[in-house]
Amino acid sequence: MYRKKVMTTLAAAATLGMLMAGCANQAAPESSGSAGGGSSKVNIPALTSIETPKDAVLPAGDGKATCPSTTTLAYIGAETGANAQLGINIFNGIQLAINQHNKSNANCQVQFKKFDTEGDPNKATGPVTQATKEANIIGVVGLPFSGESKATGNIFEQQKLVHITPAATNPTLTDNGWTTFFRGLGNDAVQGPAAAKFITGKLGAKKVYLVQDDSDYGIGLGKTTSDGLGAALIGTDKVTTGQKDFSATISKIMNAKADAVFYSGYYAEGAPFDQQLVAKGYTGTFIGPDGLKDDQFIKQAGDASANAFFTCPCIPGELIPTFESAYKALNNAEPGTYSIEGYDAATVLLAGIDAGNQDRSKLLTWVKGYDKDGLSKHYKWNDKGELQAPTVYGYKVENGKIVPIGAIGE
Amino acid sequence: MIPTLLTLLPAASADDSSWITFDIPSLMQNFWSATFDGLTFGSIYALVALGYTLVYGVLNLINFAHSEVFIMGCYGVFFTLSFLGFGPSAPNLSVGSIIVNLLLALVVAICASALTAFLLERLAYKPLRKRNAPRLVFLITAIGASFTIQYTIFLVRGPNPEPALTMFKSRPIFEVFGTFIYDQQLIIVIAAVIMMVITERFISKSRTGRGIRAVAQDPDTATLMGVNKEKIIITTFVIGGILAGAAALFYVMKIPSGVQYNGGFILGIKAFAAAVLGGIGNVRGALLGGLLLGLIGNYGQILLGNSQWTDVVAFVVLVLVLLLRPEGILGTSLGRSKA
Amino acid sequence: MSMVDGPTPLHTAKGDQAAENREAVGTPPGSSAAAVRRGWFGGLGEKWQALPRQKQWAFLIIVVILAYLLPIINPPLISTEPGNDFALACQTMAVWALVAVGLNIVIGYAGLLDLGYIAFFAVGSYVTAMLTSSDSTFLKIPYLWTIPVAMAVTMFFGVLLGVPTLRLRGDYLAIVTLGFGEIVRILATIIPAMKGQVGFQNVGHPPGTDASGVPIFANSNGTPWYWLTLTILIIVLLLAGNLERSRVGRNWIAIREDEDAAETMGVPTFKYKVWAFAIGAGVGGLSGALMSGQVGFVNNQKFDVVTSVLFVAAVVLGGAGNKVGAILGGALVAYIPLRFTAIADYKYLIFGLALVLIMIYRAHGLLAARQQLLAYGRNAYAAVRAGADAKAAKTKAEPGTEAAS
Amino acid sequence: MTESTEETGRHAGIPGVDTDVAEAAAAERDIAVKVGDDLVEVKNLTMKFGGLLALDNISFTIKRGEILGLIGPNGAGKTTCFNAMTGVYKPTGGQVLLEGRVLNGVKQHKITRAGLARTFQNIRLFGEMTALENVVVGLDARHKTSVIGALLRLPRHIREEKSSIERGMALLEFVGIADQAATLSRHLPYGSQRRLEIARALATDPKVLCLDEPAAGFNPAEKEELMQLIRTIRDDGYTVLLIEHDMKLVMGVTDRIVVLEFGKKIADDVPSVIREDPKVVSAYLGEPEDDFA
Repeated sequence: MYRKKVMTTLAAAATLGMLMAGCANQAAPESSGSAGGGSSKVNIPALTSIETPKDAVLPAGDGKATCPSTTTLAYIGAETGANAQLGINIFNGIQLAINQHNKSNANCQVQFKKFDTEGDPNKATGPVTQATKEANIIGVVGLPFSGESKATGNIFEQQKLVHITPAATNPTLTDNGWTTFFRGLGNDAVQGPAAAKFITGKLGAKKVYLVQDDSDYGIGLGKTTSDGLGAALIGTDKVTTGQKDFSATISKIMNAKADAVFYSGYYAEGAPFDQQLVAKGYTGTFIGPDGLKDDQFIKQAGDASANAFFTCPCIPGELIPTFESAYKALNNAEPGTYSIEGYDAATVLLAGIDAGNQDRSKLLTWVKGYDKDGLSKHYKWNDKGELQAPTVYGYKVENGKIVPIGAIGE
Repeated sequence: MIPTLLTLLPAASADDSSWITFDIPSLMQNFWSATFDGLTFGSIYALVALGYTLVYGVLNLINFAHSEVFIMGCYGVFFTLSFLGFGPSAPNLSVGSIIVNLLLALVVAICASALTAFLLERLAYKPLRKRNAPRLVFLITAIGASFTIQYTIFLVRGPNPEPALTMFKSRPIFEVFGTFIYDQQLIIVIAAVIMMVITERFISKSRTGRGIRAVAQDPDTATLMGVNKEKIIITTFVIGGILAGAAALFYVMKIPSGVQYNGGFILGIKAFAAAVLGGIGNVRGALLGGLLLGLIGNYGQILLGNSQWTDVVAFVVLVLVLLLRPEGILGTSLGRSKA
Repeated sequence: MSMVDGPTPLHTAKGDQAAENREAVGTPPGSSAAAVRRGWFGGLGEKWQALPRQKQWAFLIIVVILAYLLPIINPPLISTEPGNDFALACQTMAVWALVAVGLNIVIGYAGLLDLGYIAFFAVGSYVTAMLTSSDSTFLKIPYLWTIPVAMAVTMFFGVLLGVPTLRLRGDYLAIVTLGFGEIVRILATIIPAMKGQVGFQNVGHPPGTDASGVPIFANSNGTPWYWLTLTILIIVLLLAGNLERSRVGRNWIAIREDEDAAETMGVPTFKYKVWAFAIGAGVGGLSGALMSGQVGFVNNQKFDVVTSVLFVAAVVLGGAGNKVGAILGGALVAYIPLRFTAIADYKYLIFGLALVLIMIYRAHGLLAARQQLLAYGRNAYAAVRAGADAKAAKTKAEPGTEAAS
Repeated sequence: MTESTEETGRHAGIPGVDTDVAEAAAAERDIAVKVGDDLVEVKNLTMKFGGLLALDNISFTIKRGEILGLIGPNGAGKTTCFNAMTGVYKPTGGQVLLEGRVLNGVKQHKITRAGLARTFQNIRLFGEMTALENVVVGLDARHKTSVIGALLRLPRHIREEKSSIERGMALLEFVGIADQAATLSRHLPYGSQRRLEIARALATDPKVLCLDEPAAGFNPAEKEELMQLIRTIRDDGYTVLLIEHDMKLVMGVTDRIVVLEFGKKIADDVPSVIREDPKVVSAYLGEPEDDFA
């Protein structure tokens, strides 16, 4: 046994040594030449702070609100399972809003309940039905994913319970005629064209390769982005959730000499994809949507992430110092993707409660007529439940951090 | 009802008729890079497949938990490298110190994998063997063990992959057929092949290897002839673990962010498919099957236009091969083959 | 099987192992030696068998009535509320029980390890969705009609998968079914008509609306769905019982116990394996159709291998080979994460560990009961036992004469 | 049926065998066929495993109504011959015919239904089934209930189920283990397991019953009982092929013996001639007559 191990180790050592010595001797061709377009590192300066709307509505309100102690808001969405992180980002944001509200409004202690769907449409009907049955729950933040939202939207509708999704971006969600569904961010139809404009405009890319995953989000966004890219789009590929090896896709991209790659999906695949792309000598830019904009992307893509840009119909909450520090104090973590959406959505509902809308139908009417600034954006919905004129922001990676570079796509 | 449905099918799919397309120019253009990449990943499959094949040869058991033996090796690599201070950027080290560091990671990975394999055998399979449980019981236990390990890791390390650690910056070293070959690819393929050759020699020449073959061929006779069956079984598991540990190092080298609780599961299934493809129980078959599976997947996805096809193609080829050659390409039997 | 092995001798390895297994004390799943059968529910099965027929029926009727009333009683400690609506939880449990009963035919009876059972569940779901959803371009038929169609289509897929693979050695089946489970999910992504993760909304449901115009079978209204599923579950159980106590069941168990010997005894093993696969698939499709009808939305999420392994866990937990055990196992695997939402993250660990521990310490699951394989065996066995007693008495009385009688 | 009444007398006194029961068990067959025409013909049967020639051009016949012994030293190819005949192996060359019908390439279960039933040297019962159920599996070979028929409990299913209980019990009684009908076969004592194997094979209503070392592990008294049983089976009109190690048993019960050595047939004659055949004697030289007995 022992002898074998030694032999194995020796063999591996010999091989490694041989090869490493070999390549060290060579004047390593740094630019492998196969990536066309040149290293078009567009230098867009990072924003260090953004203008927070002066009269943004904050959860604390005026501190004079009164409401029954049974008043409850709920979060319904993933708390466990593979999609848990997204859910945690969101309900931590909600929790922060509710804590701030309750702290300053001694006479209105709003309760907070969480229901776990694991992000699974098959599981979602149970918790949603349960939540709609509880009369004290008058407003809901959720559900984060498009699939589960599709499966349960009609239940909210039947029970006339208002819910604001902080993350579901499938455009068709608002085509169901549901009067209780409100989307707290721009949908894929907003982000896609903006991303396309950003890539071909500010980033100056001429040959864009689009890779999408198999998620509802990735497919929807891939479609609207490729429509926006027009002639600049030189090729597409599709990958699956859970895929780890992207070498075939990468060789197609390298042979196509793309100078920008747009990845329409989540960081779990996007990060190793970018990492492998750069390891194969790709020198162009890598652009992803809000599904990629997470610290996990940088952790998993390593150094390769330096070439990455992100688009997001969300405001950089981490740049709003009050929000960032409060969030950190509460959750011992930086705000993540959709944290501020959760916070703002909860704020809309809390403001309604403070204004005396303390049953389901009144709160629904309140949200319908809402027209105020939130911390991240202006909230006013059209009759389908879409935000009017949401802003898409651009981000980039600088020194291992995601930093905003301002609004894009206008 | 059914005829009505069938007549409707073309109409239904008319608007999206082109879900299968054959992009031959793309395959021609990317053929060599797909080949080199396929061989690289195929070598990793092959190393893992060897673990399946050896255990199957000796125990007639599909050790579903071998994927977890592998992933524990990956964690071994990860923890060693992060302990040694590797980070997201390639370290600026001399070639010599990189080699030392990698060897250290290799040793830890091999230990982690071999220990996992050892414990798995002792805790899960041995009790079953003692009471001569039927095959189905072994299989279900193996699946249960695989889940147990995966979700223990999940609870300890969370759902996200570990941060990527770069061992060295991969560089192209020469060009063949207009395609660059990277040092990383060469290291993985050559090292994997060397390890497999050593394994083959070990099994065909050494005393322990003869014991393994004897047990594979006929456990009872082997026992009568003085072979310590229990010792052979545990040795087989440990050898499988060692190879999986080595595979883990190469895997993390290639996919730094692949260290995740369920990162081994699908890879394990594919490695097992590779073993079956080549002929389970056959050491050379594992190598052949692994390389073939790597190539087929890559060619398939390029030909069919997107990488979602990879697993479909690999699976269909596996079924076709099994239909034509139920024993796999090189035939089964660890005991009878030369290796 | 030997047919494809050509002139290669099957002997030693397989034959001897089978021989070993037979003589060994080891117990296959779903089967249990009487000697080691006593466990947590010690002797329950035997006591049950000893009851007179009328009492059995009376007891069963009470159990069935209680089962129907379950969502209405909503027992405090058992209820999954406040985390999950209890009526819907009951529906989920019933669907899982149905899945387990179907998979039990494949694993428990015929001894075929199907790790891709989720694929049949998925096919059933998709058939229903594509024939009823407004998002689908297929023709539309009423929901209730999709149930037989879903079963027929999944049975067709079962045969399609079974015919090439069931000729292979038993172990390969596990890997091929595992692959098949993944393929169905991936094809749902690739084939545009199946809409991938975008999925199908407004999947149909049985007709009828209440006074306020809300459908009786709304996706939030668990009770009618549960009653529908429970009724179907009972019918499936009765039919599965018919199969068990027939030539079909005996042939399946014979295949599970010793496939070569079964073939030699004139059992067309391949044909019966395909039947087991097809019938199992049909029940899988049925449960998929029921699940998708209730949820009202179908996409490719969650038709994954991991869920498939939970299905296997459900069967094994309850006691493979035992219908009642399968129901218990299926219901438990669905119930535990719904009831104890705090441990949802632990469920895979719990069930994985349960698989290992059950296989090591209690291979026959929670409820151990042997299959009844003869439709009219009851009286015969009673006669045998009576006869044996009488004989013993007789032998005692006049030793030596017995042989000549 | 008329002949069977004449036979009845011969059964009397056989331990554990009830003649009426034997008739019930074999209700639908001609009982007591005279030894006569060739029932099974084995023509030039050859079997190669890789480079090993296990059977070399073996030819013999089994005549209707006889008990044919197939003997030979260890490794002579007896069981291989058996397996090649019953479809477990595909012969490399040669033919096996049952009543003129070629069995080569016919699936095992069809060979069984054609009338060639066997037992196993190493008992292979369905351990988790009761003795009765084991026998009923054999009876099922003649049943015609379809899956649909069983599912819906159609009349044929009910008829067959009822008759199989009766016939199954009768068969168990025939081999003398009826009192253990409700016992799981894995819990049966060794001797009963051997008998159950025979009952299960008989249940398939074979024309030829092939017994592979049925006396292995038996003591002399048990062997004697077994010989009686085999005779009774033959007297009921079954043709028997008996593979056996124990020369005494073979000599005592068979009508004719085929001797194999190293895959070749070296003798084929009545027991008294075989006993004296120098080739057979030399083949068995050094091997005790009663090995494993």
